Amino acid sequence: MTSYLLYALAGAALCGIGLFGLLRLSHLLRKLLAFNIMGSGVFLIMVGLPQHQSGPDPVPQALVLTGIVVAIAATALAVVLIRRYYHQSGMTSLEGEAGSREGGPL
Amino acid sequence: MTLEEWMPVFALMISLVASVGIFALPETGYVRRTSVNLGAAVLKLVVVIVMVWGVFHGVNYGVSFTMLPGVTFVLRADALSMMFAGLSAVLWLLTTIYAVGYLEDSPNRRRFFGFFSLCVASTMGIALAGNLFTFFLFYEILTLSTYPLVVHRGTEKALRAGRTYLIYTLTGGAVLLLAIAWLHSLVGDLSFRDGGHLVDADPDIHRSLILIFILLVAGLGVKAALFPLHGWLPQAMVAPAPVSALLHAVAVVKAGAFGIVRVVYDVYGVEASSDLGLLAPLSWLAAFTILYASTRAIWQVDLKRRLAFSTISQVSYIILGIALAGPLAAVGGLVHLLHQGIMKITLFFCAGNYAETLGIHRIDEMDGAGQRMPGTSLAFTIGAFGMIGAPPLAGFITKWVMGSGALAVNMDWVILVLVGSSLLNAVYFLPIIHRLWFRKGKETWPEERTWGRLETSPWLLWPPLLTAMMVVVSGVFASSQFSPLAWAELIVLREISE
Amino acid sequence: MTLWLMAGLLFTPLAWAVLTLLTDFVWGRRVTWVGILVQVLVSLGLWLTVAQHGGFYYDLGGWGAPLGIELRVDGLAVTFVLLTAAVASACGLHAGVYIDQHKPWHRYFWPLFWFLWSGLNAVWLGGDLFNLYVGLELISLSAVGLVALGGNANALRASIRYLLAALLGSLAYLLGVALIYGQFGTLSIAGVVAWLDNHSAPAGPGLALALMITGLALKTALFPLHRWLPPAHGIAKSPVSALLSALVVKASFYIAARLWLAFGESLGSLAAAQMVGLLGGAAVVWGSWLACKQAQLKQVVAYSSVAQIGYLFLLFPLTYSVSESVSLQAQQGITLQVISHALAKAAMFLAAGNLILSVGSSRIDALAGVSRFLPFSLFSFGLAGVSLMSLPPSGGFAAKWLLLQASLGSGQWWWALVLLAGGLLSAAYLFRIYRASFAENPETDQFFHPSKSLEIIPMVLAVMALGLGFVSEQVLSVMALPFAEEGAP
Amino acid sequence: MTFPEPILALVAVCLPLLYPAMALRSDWRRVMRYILPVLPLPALLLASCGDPSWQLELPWLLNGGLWALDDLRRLFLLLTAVLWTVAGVYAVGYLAESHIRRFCVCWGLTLAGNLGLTVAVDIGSFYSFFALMTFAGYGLIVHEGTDEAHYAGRVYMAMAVLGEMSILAGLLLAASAADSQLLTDLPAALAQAQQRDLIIALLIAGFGVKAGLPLLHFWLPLAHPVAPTPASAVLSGAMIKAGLLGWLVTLPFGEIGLSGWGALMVAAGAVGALGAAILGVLQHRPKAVLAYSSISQMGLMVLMVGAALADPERAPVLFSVIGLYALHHGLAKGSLFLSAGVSLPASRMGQTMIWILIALPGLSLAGLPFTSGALAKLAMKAGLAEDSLSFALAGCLPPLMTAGAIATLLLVLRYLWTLSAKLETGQTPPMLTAGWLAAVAASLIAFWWMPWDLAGLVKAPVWLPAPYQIWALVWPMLIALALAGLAVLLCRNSRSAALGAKPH
Repeated sequence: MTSYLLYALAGAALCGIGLFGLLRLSHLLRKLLAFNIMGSGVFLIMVGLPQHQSGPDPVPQALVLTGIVVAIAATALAVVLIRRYYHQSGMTSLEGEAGSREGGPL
Repeated sequence: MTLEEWMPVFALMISLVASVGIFALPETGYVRRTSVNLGAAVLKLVVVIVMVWGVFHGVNYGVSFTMLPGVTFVLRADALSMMFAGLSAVLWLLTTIYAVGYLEDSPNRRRFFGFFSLCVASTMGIALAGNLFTFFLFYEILTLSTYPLVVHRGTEKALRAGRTYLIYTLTGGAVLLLAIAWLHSLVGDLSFRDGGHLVDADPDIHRSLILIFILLVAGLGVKAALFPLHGWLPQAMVAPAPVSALLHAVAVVKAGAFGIVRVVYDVYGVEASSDLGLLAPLSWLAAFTILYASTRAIWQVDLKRRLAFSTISQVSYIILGIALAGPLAAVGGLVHLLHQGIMKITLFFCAGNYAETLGIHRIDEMDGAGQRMPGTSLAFTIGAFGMIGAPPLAGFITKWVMGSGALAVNMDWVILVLVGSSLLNAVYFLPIIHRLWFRKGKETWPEERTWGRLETSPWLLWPPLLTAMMVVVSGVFASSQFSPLAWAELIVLREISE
Repeated sequence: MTLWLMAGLLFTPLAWAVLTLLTDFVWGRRVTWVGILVQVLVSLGLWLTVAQHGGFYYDLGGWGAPLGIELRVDGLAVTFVLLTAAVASACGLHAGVYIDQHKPWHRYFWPLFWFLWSGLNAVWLGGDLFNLYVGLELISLSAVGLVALGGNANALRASIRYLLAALLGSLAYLLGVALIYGQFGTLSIAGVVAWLDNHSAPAGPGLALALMITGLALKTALFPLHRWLPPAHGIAKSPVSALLSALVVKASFYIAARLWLAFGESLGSLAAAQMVGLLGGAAVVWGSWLACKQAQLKQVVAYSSVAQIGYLFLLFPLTYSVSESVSLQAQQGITLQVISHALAKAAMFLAAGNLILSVGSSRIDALAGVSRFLPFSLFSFGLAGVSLMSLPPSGGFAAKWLLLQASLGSGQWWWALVLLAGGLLSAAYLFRIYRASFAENPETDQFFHPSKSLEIIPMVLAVMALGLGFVSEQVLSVMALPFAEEGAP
Repeated sequence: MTFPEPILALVAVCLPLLYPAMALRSDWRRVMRYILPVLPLPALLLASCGDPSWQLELPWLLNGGLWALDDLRRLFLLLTAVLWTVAGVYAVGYLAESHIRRFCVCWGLTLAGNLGLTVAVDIGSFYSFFALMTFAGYGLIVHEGTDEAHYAGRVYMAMAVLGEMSILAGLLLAASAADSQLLTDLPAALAQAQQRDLIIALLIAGFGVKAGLPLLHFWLPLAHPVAPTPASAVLSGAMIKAGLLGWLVTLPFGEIGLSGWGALMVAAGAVGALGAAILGVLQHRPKAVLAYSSISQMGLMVLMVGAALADPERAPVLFSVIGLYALHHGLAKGSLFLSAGVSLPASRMGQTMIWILIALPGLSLAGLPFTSGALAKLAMKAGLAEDSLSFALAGCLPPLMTAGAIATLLLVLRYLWTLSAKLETGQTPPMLTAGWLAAVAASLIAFWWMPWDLAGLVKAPVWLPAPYQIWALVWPMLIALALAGLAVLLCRNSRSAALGAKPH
């Protein structure tokens, strides 16, 4: 029982790190990596938390597989966009944009 | 659907379809547009006349369907609505004729006439609305469809006026909506009914009813230009003359007054409203507005502004008559709905003629205009005397009936108000008439246009003459059948009989 | 019959997405026309079926939950499917003419468009939390792609910001899903509700609900998490912005609403409900205020989306621990608001696109005199505006009326004030635009006239938004009880 | 007579009412002026040979109309018709080309109002015609267009509007008190109304503006001199009397004795009769003098009104006296005003002729025996004889009347004096002369065939006063003559003194 909880806690920790990175880091690739770390944290919780007396639950595994696929797709898209953005503007971060009151990733 | 159900829909749709058609036509299709306009106006007049006849003989026109859970969309023709509908139908025809002449070779005519018809359609809807919800529906459409007319000129001044207009009317609309929704959540969907609904409302909602009434009056009072809420009206004067004519005589201002009549008579009911102690303050407010606006009018040098203030004061007669809570006074108020309409539209037509033909906008430019434009000036004189309440014109009938009604319910102070307002009216109208006829005119006018032998284009000349004739006729033949007075008496009779 | 309909509904978009991947822009357009036709017919058919026989659950390929995909086809879902069909096809047709076919990367518009559509359908019909997640991701990614189609640095910046926000949101949601599953051992909403009905509510899942709703709120751009939206919607091409504002944000809200209505009573709290409502109200005021400040036409429209989204979140306080009828009114009101805002905002973005196209500048004060030269588009813009200002007889007004009733009926009168203030503020920023367009200044007399089809499409949408007010009773009756959990075949 | 009076009445009112429509065709202006004298003819016919007991129901009119004629109204109608006819004839010769259409329109409307209010019995149409007369009369006053005229017009308008308003308020209150729309029901109702005094005050003030009641009279001396001569003739001949008629038909005569109001009116009348005389003799313009004379004459009539108010029993008698006096004064004053426009012929003979004709109506005003004036004065004496009157001020009425007679003659002499300074020899337009002569004839001769009746007030045949009456008539005139002579002497001396003082 505690081991599962351990998984979950580790996942939670990863999530926290990822979240921190996503919000704080300015370099886009780092943001992306932070996102991936966060994602794996979530997956960890997903497989870790739901355990029953009847041993490991198969459903989360399937779900996590799907989740990983989605995450990969998202990462790929993000990388494409970032590269193109770098080519266009020569910048690797969203900061320093002019004439807009928006700041930060949100 | 039977014919009884179709008639109100017709009355509503005619001008709606007309406006769509006008929008569909190209800007250059002058003849087609005009024919659509006039054709629709005439057709509508016929329909309305038929309905008036039917209502007089007790036919119930009406149609309704559920629009939202617990809310129905009701079109219904009773005597009161036919009074308003008839007014707008008649004046729409005249104003259309006038506008065709007025806007000759000016840009954006398609837009103008399209929204114009839309505005009339919503007025018709207001007249035929069978419950507060439907009323509000058309009330807001009216607000929207008049905005393009107010800013039609596109000048900075016009745009500013339009802004003020919107700030006032939309806020008023919001307040009104709140009140209606609140009332709806309190007592459900209230269709207008002679005698009202709230006579026997249970006492513990009385406080909220009073509050709602205040909100309703505030919301409607914006359009009716009751005292603190009248600021938009004088500014809206920048609109072209036909617009201000219709705005003042029929559409916007009357919509507000009409709404208040509906609320007092057909929603709350006279007994209920007076039991709640709502009518006396309303009458005081109306009386104050009458005197205040007339006093303000004296110092206006711009003709249309002066007329605007006169409108503010005149419309409050209607409210005053209703608020006096006596049948005779109510007749006076209701009949003024028509009388003020024809008198004021006459005055605005004339003001438009002076502006269009001679370029006159200020009162001190009007010296001797009577020699140059006798027909217009004649109409103006009649309208002005009507406003003063000089017998035997329409205004006198109003004052007389309302005065007698006030005395009948022992409110003698109203006589003071009537006399005072007549005095003030005389103070600001007689000098104009003096200038028109008895001052020596200058040789040159600000910007004169000539139409050969005629003083101005016949499109512009006939509408004011006709309305002026109505002013005389509806005054002199007041006691005949189908006179405005008789119709108002019919309305009150039906209201009371409930 | 139903089988075919469902199949058509779910797989034509995917198929067309793949198909259009292989073609260039022009061919993609031609193919898309066929696909749009199919989609519209299918959606209509499904809607009629449900309207006649009521909703049902549908196991995709016979596989049941949890591993299979279980679809929940009720009145509300099919209504939104139909709405999607209407708006998306309008945007597709408009885009086919509007988007410049000579830029090579524009050919990706079509596949992204179709992926978006399939994702939307998946979300409307999805019955369990994880499939909803997948649909959501599908939507987000294709939406980001669409925004990025602009190609220049600003578009990319906006799209990247959008992407990061969306990813963060969906991760939060996924975390919530994980917790829910850990707690209840099921992913189907119905299952969870059933569990909650015969057990007493545990403490933990409150956090899960909070996480999910926060994530979804971030995706829906609820104040103060709205900052990614205006640049994205403002910079994208008009048809894209229309799709985004009209449908994409609604998808995530739809899920949030369903979660709240399913679990809110048992897992939520009054404070939370009022809190969300408060944020919604703040969004209404703040968004409108910023909209008044914008100088760019599309920025105004985008910020108005932020404000309008604020209304939607009034659902939370208005359905928490209130009488059945009030809650029903609130739900109906919100549904109408979603629909009318979708139609109106799509119309508005498309019309704005036409205006910008014709005056050649996206600034508001460049619109002077456009009322004379492009009255038709301006008129559709105005009609859409009527619905956004929630003035009668538009659907927006019907929604506002119901919400007013709900807020007064539940004694939470302050939401009524928010509604009224919101209406006035929206009037403020919209009439700024009309004012500019009514102004007459002779020096700008060069106007490009877009093709008729470009002008007609927004008009159709606007008229639909306007007419919704008159038929709202019928619409509501079809989606019998909105968000009804029960409705088993 | 066998012709239908109601139709005739309708024609009589509508002809001048519709006549202004001619002005719409600009090329009819030539014709318009020649129609002026025709306008009052139907009314003249109606008043002179129509049998007065007819009624005309107009249920559709305003609040339900009713027109009728009784002896009093008939007298006023006659006066109005005659005066407007002769003035119309006069105007044909008098008018200049400028603004002729405007003048004709105002003339027609004023006439219509003046005729209408005499036959109207329902409140609505009475008040309508009264207002019509008031407002249209403005056009006659300011016709000349001089600044003076405009000033007079402004004063007139201001006071007229105030008057209209108080009439409106009074009539409203009265009508609701009587709960009727007919004038004939007002007096009885007024007697009981709880706001009686307020109503009476309003009505007296309102009509008083027209009737030139002291302190409400300011417009008269301003308006008469500046108005065209025919206009001022009808103004002070007929329109002033409208105010009087207004009193007579609304106030509660014969219902109750209102000694307070009676005393007030008597006092007002006295002030008017004497004060106006004092102011009048100081005037330099003939028509201004005449205006003041009108005020003072009205003052005498106000005396009688006050007496009638105070003493219900006496009211019927006084009514007929008032009617008679109004008729006499209207005609005489009309011809006097018209005489202000004639110019003397070259021949000495002719001049004396003219002067006699100018002077006679004046003297008749002053009560010269064998004139209508004598009759009126005697009738007034008899009517106000103190033994038959029972109220406070009855005692001081006879001396007042005597003083009034003196004042009258003084004013007339003053008028002749100023006129003699102004008249110059020249060619008078024929129509003008005709109008004036007609007026003189009406006042001196036709008067005796007019349908006034005085139930045994004066011995018949009236135009042959008994000796004691002659003396009663003459001695005030002698005093007046003496005073006038004195005045002439005085100013002669002062002038010669001034000449003497002048260094050579």
